[in-house]
Amino acid sequence: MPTDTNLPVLTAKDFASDQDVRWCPGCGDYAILNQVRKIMASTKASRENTVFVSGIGCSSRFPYYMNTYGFHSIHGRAPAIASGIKIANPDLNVWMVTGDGDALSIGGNHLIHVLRRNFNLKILLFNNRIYGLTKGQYSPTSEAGKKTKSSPMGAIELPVTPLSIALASEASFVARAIDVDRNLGAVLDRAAAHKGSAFVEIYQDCNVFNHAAFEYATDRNQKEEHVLYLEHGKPLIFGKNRDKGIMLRNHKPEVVTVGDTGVKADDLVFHDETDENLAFLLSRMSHPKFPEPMGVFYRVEDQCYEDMLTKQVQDAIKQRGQGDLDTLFNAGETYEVKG
Amino acid sequence: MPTDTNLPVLTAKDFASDQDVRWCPGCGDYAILNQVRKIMASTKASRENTVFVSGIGCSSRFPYYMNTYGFHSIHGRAPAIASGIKIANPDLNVWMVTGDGDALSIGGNHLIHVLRRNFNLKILLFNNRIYGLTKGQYSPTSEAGKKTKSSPMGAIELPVTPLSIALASEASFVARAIDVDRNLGAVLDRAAAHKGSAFVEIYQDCNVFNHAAFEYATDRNQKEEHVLYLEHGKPLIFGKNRDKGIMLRNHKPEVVTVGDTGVKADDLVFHDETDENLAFLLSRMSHPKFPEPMGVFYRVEDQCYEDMLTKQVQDAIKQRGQGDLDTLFNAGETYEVKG
Amino acid sequence: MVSGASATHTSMGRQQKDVESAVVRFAGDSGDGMQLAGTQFTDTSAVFGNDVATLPDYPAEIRAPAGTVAGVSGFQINFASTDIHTPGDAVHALIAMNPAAFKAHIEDVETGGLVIVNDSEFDKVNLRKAGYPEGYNPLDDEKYSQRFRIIRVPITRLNEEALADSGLSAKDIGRCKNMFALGIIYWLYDRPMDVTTNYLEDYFGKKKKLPQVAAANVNALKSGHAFGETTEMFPVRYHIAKARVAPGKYRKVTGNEAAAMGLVTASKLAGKDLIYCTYPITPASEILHSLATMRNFGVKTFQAEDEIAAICAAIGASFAGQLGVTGTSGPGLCLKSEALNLAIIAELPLVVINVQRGGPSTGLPTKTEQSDLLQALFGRNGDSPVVVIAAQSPSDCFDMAIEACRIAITHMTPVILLSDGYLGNGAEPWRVPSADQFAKITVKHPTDPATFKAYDRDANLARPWAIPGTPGLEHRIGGLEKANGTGNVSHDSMNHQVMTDLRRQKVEKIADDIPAIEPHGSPSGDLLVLGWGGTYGTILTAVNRARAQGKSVSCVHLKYLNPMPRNLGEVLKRFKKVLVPELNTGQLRLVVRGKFLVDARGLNKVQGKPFLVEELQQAIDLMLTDKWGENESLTPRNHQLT
Amino acid sequence: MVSGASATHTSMGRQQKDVESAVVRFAGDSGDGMQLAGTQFTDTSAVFGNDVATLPDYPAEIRAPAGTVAGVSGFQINFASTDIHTPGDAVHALIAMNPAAFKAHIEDVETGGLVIVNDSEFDKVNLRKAGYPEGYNPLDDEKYSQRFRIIRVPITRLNEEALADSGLSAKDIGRCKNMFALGIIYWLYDRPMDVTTNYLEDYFGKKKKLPQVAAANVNALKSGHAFGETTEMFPVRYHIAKARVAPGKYRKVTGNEAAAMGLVTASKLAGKDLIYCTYPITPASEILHSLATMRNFGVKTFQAEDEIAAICAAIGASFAGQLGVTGTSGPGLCLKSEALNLAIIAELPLVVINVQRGGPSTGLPTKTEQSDLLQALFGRNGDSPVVVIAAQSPSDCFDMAIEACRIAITHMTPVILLSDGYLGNGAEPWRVPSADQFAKITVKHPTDPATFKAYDRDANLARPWAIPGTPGLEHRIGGLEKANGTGNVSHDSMNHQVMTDLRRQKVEKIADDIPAIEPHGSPSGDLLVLGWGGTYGTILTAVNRARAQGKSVSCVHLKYLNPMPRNLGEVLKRFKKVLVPELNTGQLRLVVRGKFLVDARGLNKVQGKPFLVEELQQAIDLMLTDKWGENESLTPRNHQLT
Ligand SMILES: Cc1ncc(C[n+]2csc(CCOP(=O)(O)OP(=O)(O)O)c2C)c(N)n1
Ligand SMILES: Cc1ncc(C[n+]2csc(CCOP(=O)(O)OP(=O)(O)O)c2C)c(N)n1
Ligand code: SF4
Ligand code: SF4
Ligand SMILES: [Mg+2]
Ligand SMILES: [Mg+2]
Repeated sequence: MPTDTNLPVLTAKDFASDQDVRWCPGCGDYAILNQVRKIMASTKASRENTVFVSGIGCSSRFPYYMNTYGFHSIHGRAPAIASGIKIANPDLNVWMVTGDGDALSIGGNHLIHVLRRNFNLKILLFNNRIYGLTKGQYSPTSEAGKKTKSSPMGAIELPVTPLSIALASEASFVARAIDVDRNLGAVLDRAAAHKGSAFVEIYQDCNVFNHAAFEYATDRNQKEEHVLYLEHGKPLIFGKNRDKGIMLRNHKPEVVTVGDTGVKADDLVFHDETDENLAFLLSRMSHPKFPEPMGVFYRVEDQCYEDMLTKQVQDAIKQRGQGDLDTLFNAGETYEVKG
Repeated sequence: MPTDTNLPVLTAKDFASDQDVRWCPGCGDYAILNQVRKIMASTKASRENTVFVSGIGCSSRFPYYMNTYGFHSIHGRAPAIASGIKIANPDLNVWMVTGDGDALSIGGNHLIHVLRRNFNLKILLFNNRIYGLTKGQYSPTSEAGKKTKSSPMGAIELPVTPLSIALASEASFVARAIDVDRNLGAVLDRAAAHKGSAFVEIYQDCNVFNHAAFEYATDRNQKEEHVLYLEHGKPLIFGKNRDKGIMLRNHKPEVVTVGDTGVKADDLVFHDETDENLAFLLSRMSHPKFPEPMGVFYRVEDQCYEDMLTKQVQDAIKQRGQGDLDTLFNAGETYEVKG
Repeated sequence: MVSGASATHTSMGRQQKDVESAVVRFAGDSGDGMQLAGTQFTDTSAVFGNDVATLPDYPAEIRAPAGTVAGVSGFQINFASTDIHTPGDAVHALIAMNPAAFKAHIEDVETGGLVIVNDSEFDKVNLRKAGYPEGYNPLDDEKYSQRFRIIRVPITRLNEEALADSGLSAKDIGRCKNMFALGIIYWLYDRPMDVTTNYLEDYFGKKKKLPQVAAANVNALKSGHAFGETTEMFPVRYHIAKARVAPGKYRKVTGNEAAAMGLVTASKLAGKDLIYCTYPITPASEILHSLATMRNFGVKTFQAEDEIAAICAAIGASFAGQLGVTGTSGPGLCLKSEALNLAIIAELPLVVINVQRGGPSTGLPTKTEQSDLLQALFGRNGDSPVVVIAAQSPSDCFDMAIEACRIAITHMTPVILLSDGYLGNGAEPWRVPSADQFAKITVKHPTDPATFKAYDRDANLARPWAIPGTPGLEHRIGGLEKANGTGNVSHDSMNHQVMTDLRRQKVEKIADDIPAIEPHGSPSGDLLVLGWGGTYGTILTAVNRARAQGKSVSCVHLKYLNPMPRNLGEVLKRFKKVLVPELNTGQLRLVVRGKFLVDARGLNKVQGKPFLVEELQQAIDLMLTDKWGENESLTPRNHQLT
Repeated sequence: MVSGASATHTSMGRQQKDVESAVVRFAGDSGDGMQLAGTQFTDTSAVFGNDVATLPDYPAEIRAPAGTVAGVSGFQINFASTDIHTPGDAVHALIAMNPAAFKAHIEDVETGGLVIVNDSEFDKVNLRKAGYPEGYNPLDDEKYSQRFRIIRVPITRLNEEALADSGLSAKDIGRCKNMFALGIIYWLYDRPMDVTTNYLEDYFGKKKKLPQVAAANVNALKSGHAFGETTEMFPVRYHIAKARVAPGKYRKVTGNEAAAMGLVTASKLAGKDLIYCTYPITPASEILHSLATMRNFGVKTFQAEDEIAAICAAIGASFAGQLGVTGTSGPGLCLKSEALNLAIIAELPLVVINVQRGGPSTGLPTKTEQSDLLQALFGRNGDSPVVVIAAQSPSDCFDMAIEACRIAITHMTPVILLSDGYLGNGAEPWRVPSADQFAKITVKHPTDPATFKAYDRDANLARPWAIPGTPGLEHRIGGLEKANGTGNVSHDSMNHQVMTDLRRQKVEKIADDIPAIEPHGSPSGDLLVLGWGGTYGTILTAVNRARAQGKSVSCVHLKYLNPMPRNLGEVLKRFKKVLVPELNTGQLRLVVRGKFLVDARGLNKVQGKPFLVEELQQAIDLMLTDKWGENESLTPRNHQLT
C-alpha cells in the first residue's frame, strides 16, 4: 500500500471524517470503526490514496466515517465497484466493508468472483447474522430455525459459512475476528499486510435486532471455552486452562483434553496457514459442537488481477509498440478511391 | 419422485420431444441428452410430473428436447425459477440444466442459495469451460491463461471448482461425471435417487469452441491415468493397472504407487461419501497434478426446503386453524360506527 | 389546523371549543416512542368515531444519534367530525419532546398554533445537539413566542415524579414520558383513555409479561391527563364530535397491511395458494412481515437471496399453477425488469407490487414519491406491454391487490401494482368487509391434449394456463420468441410481428374489463385535475374546496395506468384545461400528452412528502385564472408555485 | 434489384450490360461459408471502387442442423456506381447452395431475377431436410421457373472435379465450394479476383500455414470463374462502374468495430485509459473482442461475472479517474438499470453502449430492432435523467462513440449510446480518418482543497471530477440523496427537490453543446420523416426517391434523443405532417407527441429486419395522399401497409 514517509505521521483521529457516526447505541460497528482507524494509522496508510467501498446496510455506512475517499454504492455490488477502482488505479489502497446480507445474499456472486480474481483488496464482512438496516429479517448466516419478522415460525434454510465460501472461491487470505475481541487488531494488521484479496469475517453484535448473537464468543465467562485462537505452526489448543485441543480421528476433527490426563499436545492438529483443506475443515467447526477458530485460517501468495492486467498492457506495448491510432484506422483491407 | 405404476412403462424415446435437436455436430450435449432420457425411463419418471428448467446457453436448450414440462428461462436464473416451482408444487420431479457460465458466472449466487436450501432438485451443470452460445469467450471454469476471443493474451483469473463451491454451499449431494463416460448413467441414477439438491458437474466437450478440453479424461489411451472413480468405503485407487492410489501425508493428498513395490492399499485414503472435509479435499485434486475423481463425492440426508415450508403451513393450520378471511379482516383494534 | 371552530362555551372557568377537525403532530427522538403515541391517539380517535388520516415520518437511520435533528421521529394525525382524506397541511398542536424535534417541525405549525414542549429537555447539551448556537434557546426567542402559543411543560421531570415509586429503573421510567405527553393531549382534545390503557395492559402486561411497566405507563398517561386538567396552562380545550361516516365495523389499516390482506383474499377467491416471493426493502418489507404470519391461509412466503431470485421464484410458482406474487420498491424493480420481461413473453400470471420511495438510486428510502411510473410502463428491453395499476389510499391497497390478481389470472399477464411509502406506512380507517362479498376469480386449467396449444388464445387473447402434472399437456416455454399457437421457438420474421402485436392487443383489451371513469364534480368544465396513486385524498379535498367556492373544477383519479380506461380520451376533451399533479417531474403527464395530444400541465413536487391541499388549491387557481402561463409544470416551494 | 440498366453491348457472343447497382445474396448452410463468400465479394467490390452496403443474416443457433431451413446462413450485398445507403430490397441474383437456402430466400428475389442453385445438393435427403414434400423439387416447379431465371449448376460436383488432385480430403474439398460459387459470381459481375486470392493465400497459406488449402481455394475460385466464362449458361454479364464517392482512403467497418475504435480514440483524446467492462452478449460481444486486442493502447478490458458487475466496475473505474465504459444488449441493459441510477446520482462520467436486438426478454438475439429507446430513457426508478444518443450507420458508431465519451466527461453524466444488430454486424465503407483531425477532450480534475466541494457546479452544471490520490480532496459519494454543494447524505425535503431539478437541468443543458438539426430536403413542407438510429440509410433513400418524384418530403434523423436538439420543436412545426418510422411499436413517436404535441404518425415494423425502401415509399405516399387515415401507426406486411 502506498505510503509517503515525508508526511506527518497520522493518528487514528486523522482518519475520522467530519460526519457524525450514525449507528444505534451499543452497535458492534463502533468497535470495528475504531480498530480500522487505528490500523490505518499504524500501517501508515495515506488518506488520499485510501478508498473505502461498501454496499448497502448499516455496516455499509462505514465509508462515511472515514476521512479517506469513499463510495457507499448499491446493495451487494461493492466488490464490482472495488474491482473497477483497482483496475483503473492499482496503486490505491482499497478496503471494502460489507454485511452478511450485502455480501452473501444479494452480493454472493460478486464476492466469489472478486476473491478468485485476487485483487489486492481488503474485504471486511460484518456478520451480525441479521438484516440490520431493514429492521431485522433473517440473513444467510442466521441460524436455522431463527425467528425474525420475516420468519415468525423460524427460518428453514441452512446458514452458509462465509469462510467456507471464501475458501471455495479461491481466496488468498481468509481470517475471522470479533468486533470486541482483542485480536481484531492483529487480524486486521495481517490483512493489511497481505498482498491480494484478504477476506476477514468479523462477528458483529446488532444490539437492536440480534443482540448477543455471539455472546458465547464474547462473554468473558465462557468465551475461552468457545473460541480457539489460531497460530501458524502451533497446535490447536483452547480453553481457560488451555487443556482442550483438536485432534483428527480418521481425518475427522474431535475435541480432546490435553495434558497428563488426556492426549499430548503433539498429537493435536498443528495449524498450517498454507493448507487449504485444513482451513476448510476449520471453517466447518462451529459452536456449540466445536470451539470456533479465530485468526488467520489460510493465506497464500499469488498474483493480483490488476497487476497481471497491467502487465498484459505493458507486454502488448513491448510486443506491438505504443498503440497508434492511425495504424489502427488503417488496419485491415483498405483501398484508395482516386479523385 | 412421483411415479404411477399403472401407466405403461416409458422408454427413453418417449422422453424425446418433437423438436429437432440443435447442437453442433459432435457436441457433448448429445451424449448427455441420451443418458438423461434413459434415466427418466429407468427411474420410471412420469412425463407430466417432470419439469426441466434451464437458464441460457447451448446447454440450456436442453428442456426443448425433453417431452416433459420445461422452462428455458433467462441467463443464470434457473435455480430461482426451479425454487418457485418446488415451493408451489413439491410433488414435481424437477431437473435443472445449466452451463458453467450460466451457473457460475451470472448465476453463481442463485446456485449457492438453491443448494443451501436443499430443494429436492437435480442440478446438472454442463461444464465445457467456455461460453458456447456466445461463440467462445472464456468462462469461470476456463484454465488460467486460456486464450479466447475475449482473452487473446490469456485469461488472468483463477478458475473456480464447481464442486468446491457446491460443498461450501452446503449441498447435500455432490458428484461429477463426463459426457461420454460409462459412469454418467450411474451417477445420474444416484442423483435421481437422492432426496434433496443433487449437484452433478458433467464435463462436456464443446466441439466448436473448446474442443478436447477434457481429452485427458476421455481419451482411452490416457484416461485411466487421469481419472479416479470413487466408491464409498473403497480405497482411492486408479491407473490402468490399478497400481496408483491417493494417500494423505500430514493431511495433504499425495499420489503413491500401490502393490508390493509401493504402499499397501490399506494405507490409502478410503472414500467416505459422508465426510464433507474429505469431499472438499477430493474436489481440490485436479489434472495434471492429480487424477480427477469421478462419481459421488458427498451425500447427506437432510430435510428439503419445500417440505419444511409445507410443514409450517400444516403446523400453522393445526395451531390456529384453517385461515378464515373474516377473522383476518376483524383482527386488530376494530370499532363500531353506529348509524 | 383546526377547521370550522364553532360554539365556544365555558366549563369550570375553562373555554371549551367545538371544532370540526384538528391536526396534531407528535415529535421527539427516535427513542421517545412518538410512533406509539401517535398510533394510540389515532386508535382512540377512530374508536371514538372521528374520521382520521395519519402521516408517520421517521428517519432513515435505524437510530440516528439521540438528540440530533436527523434522529427526530414524527407522527401527524388529522381527525375530524367530517370525512377527511389527508393528514392535513398546517399543524394545530405540535408536541416537541426535545429541541431537535422543535427545530425540525416548528415551521409546519400554523400561526397561532399550540406548541407543547418538553421543557426539561431544553438544556445546553440538547440545544447543542439540535445544532442551535451556544447560549440560544428558541423558547426564549420572540420570533416564535409571537407566532405560536408555546407551552413549556417539564414533561421529563413531571413523569419522573409521577413514577417515582413505580419500582422501575430510571431508564424505564424515562420510557414512559411519551404516555405522559399523550395524557396531556388526550385531555386537551377531550379523548377517552380506555383504548390506550387497554392496549398498555395487553401489550406490556399480558404479552410482554411486564405488569410493572404496564402500570407505570398507565400511570404516566393518567398523570399527564390530570396535569392538563389541573394546571392553568391550557386556557382552551377542544372537542371534536363523532364523524358522520357510514355506519358499520371499522378498523385501522396501513397500505402494506391492506395489500397483504388483499393478496390472501385474492388467493382464496381463486382457490390458489399465495406464493409471495420477495427480498426485504424499505418501504415494502411489511407486506412480507404480514404475510409471513398467515401460513394458516396456505400462504407460502419465500425470502429470496435478491430481487431477481424473488421474481423468478414467483414466475416459477405461477408456471407450476399457484399465485406467484413479488413485492419490492424502486431499486428492486430495476433488478426485476429482465425477469418481468420473461413473464411477459411467457404470458404467465404474476403480480409485482412496487411500493415507491424517493429516487433515483437508493435515494430517500423512507420518503414517499410517485416516480416509478415510467419505469413500470417502459423499463424493459423490447416492446414489452405490462398491466400497471395503482392504489389511491391505504385501504385501497386491499382492493387493488385483489384487482391485480384478478387481471393477472384472467388475462394471463404480469400486473404491476404501484403503491408508495405514504400509502404503505400511512393508516386510515377501513370499513371491515365480509369475506363473502367478493366475486370468485375463475381459473381455467386445460386438460385435453387433443385441443391443447400452449399459445392458443381465448376471447381475452389470453393463452391457456396449462400446469405441470397434467398428462399430455407437456410443453416448453421460455424467453425466446414463440411461434404463434404452438409456442415453440420461432425466429420467423412475420411471427415476431404477430406475437408483438398479440402481446400488445392482449393488454389493450383489458380496457374492456375495467370500469370507465366518471369525473368527480361535473362531466365537463374549465379544469380537470387528473391524478393517480397516493395523491387522491389531497386532490379530492382541494377540488371539493374549489367547487365549494363555485369554481368549475373536477377530478379524475386513475387507478388503471395501462391500459387506461377506454373513455379517458373522450373525458379529457370535455375540459378546457387539464392539470396533472404528481410527486415526480411529470411522468403521467408525458404519457397523457403523448397518447391524447392534450396540453396537460403539471404540478410536480419531489420533496419526500405528499402534496399539501393548499398547494393544489394554488395550482387550481392559477390554472383557472390563466396566471399559470406557458409553464408546462410548476413546483411548490415554501408556499409558492415556481 | 439492378437499377439504371443502361448501355447493353455484346462481347464474344455474350451480352454485357452496364448497370448502376445490383443486389446479390449468398445463401447456404451455416457450414457452407456464405459469410466468407459475402465479405469477399464486398471487399472486392469496395476495393474495385463501388459503394457497398451489406446485410449478414445468420441463424441464432451456433450451428443448426445441416440442411434445415433453420440452419441457413445468408449474406446480402448491394453494390453500385452511385452512392447507396441500404443493402437493397429485392435480390437481383441469389446463390442458393442447397434446397433449404432456396426455400428460405427465394421470395426475396425480384421477378426475372437470377437464381443460381447448387444442383448437386437438390437430392431426396436435402429436399426432405428443407421440409419439401416427398418427391417434390422446386426447381421443376413452373411457379418458380416462370418467375425467375433459374440456373442449375452442379457446384459440388464441379468443385470436386476441379480439386480432384488437390491432395485434400473430400471434407476439405467440399469446404472450397463457396469459392467456386464466388468465382461464378465474380465472372457474372465482372469483378477482379486478386483481393480474394490474396486473402486466401494470406489467411490459409501464411496465417494458418495450410498452403494446400490456400491453393485449393484459389483453384476453386478460378474454376468457378472459368466455368462462368466458358459455359453458355449465362447469356448476360453485368458491369457496375466505379462509384463517384469522395476520393481518399477507405476501409470496410462494422458498427461494432467502429464503436471499439471510437472508444479508443476518445480515450486518447481525453488522455485517459479506456476501461471497458462487459459481459458477453449477442450482438454486442464483438466490441469486447476488438478492444481485447488493443491492450497496447492502454485499453483494459474486464469480462465481468454479469452485466451488473460490468457496469459497477465501469463506475468504479470512472470514480478512480479513468474512462469507464460498459457495453451490452437489451436484457443486459435491464440488469444495468439499478447501477446506472447510481452513476446518475453520483454524477460520474460513464458510457453505456446498448446494441439493440429483438425483444422482449431473450427475444430474437440475432435479429435487429430499435425497441430499447424507452427503456434507455425511462428504465430506472425515480426521476433519473440520462443522456441518450444513437448511431445511424455502421461507421457512425465511430463518431458517436467519441461523442458519447465527450459528453460523459465534459458534463459528468452517464451516456447511453444506442446501436443495433444491423449496425453492429453490418459493414460499410469508411473513409479512414487521420488521428489528428479530432478535437481533444478537455478533462479537469480539481486539486485545491480550499475551494473543493464535491457537488459544486461549473457552467455546465457539472460537478468536479475529484479523483482518489488527490491530497485534501477526500470525500464520500453514494446512492443516497446528496446535499447540494457538499455532497453529504441529506434527507432534507427541499434539498431533494433542488437536486432532482439540478440533475434534470444538467442533462437538458447539454442541448447547448450539440448541433441544431437541419432537415434534409427543404426547411419546410408537407411531410417530415423523423427517424433515429439504424433506419437512416433507408429513410434517406426513400426520401430522396420521393423528392426526385417532386414530392414535398424532407427528413430529420435524430442522433440525440435526450436531450433533443433545441430547434426540433420549431422544425416540426414547419411541416404539415410528421411520420416517425421505427423498428418498434412507436417509442420515439410517443415521446415526440408528448413533448411537442404534434400528431406524429408511425410506420412500425418488428420483423427482425430493417425497413425496405419500398415500405417507406409506400408510407410517404399514403401520408401525402391522405390515404393514411386516422391510424396512429401502420405496419408493413408482405408489401402492404396495414
Ligand atoms: C436492491 C436493494 N434491495 C434491497 C435493499 C434493502 N436493504 C438494504 S440493506 C439490506 C440488508 C442489510 O443487511 P446486511 O447486509 O447484513 O447489513 P447490516 O444492516 O446487517 O449491517 C437490505 C435488504 C436495498 N437497499 N437495495
Ligand atoms: C442477461 C444475459 N446476459 C448475457 C447473455 C448472453 N449469453 C447467453 S449464454 C451465455 C453464456 C453461455 O455459457 P454457458 O453457460 O457455459 O453455456 P454453454 O453455451 O457453454 O453451454 C451468455 C453470456 C444473455 N443471454 N443474457
Ligand atoms: S440496527 Fe443493528 S447493526 Fe444496524 S446500527 Fe443498529 S445495532 Fe448496528
Ligand atoms: S457451441 Fe459448443 S457447446 Fe454449443 S452446441 Fe456447439 S459444440 Fe455444443
Ligand atoms: Mg447483517
Ligand atoms: Mg459453457
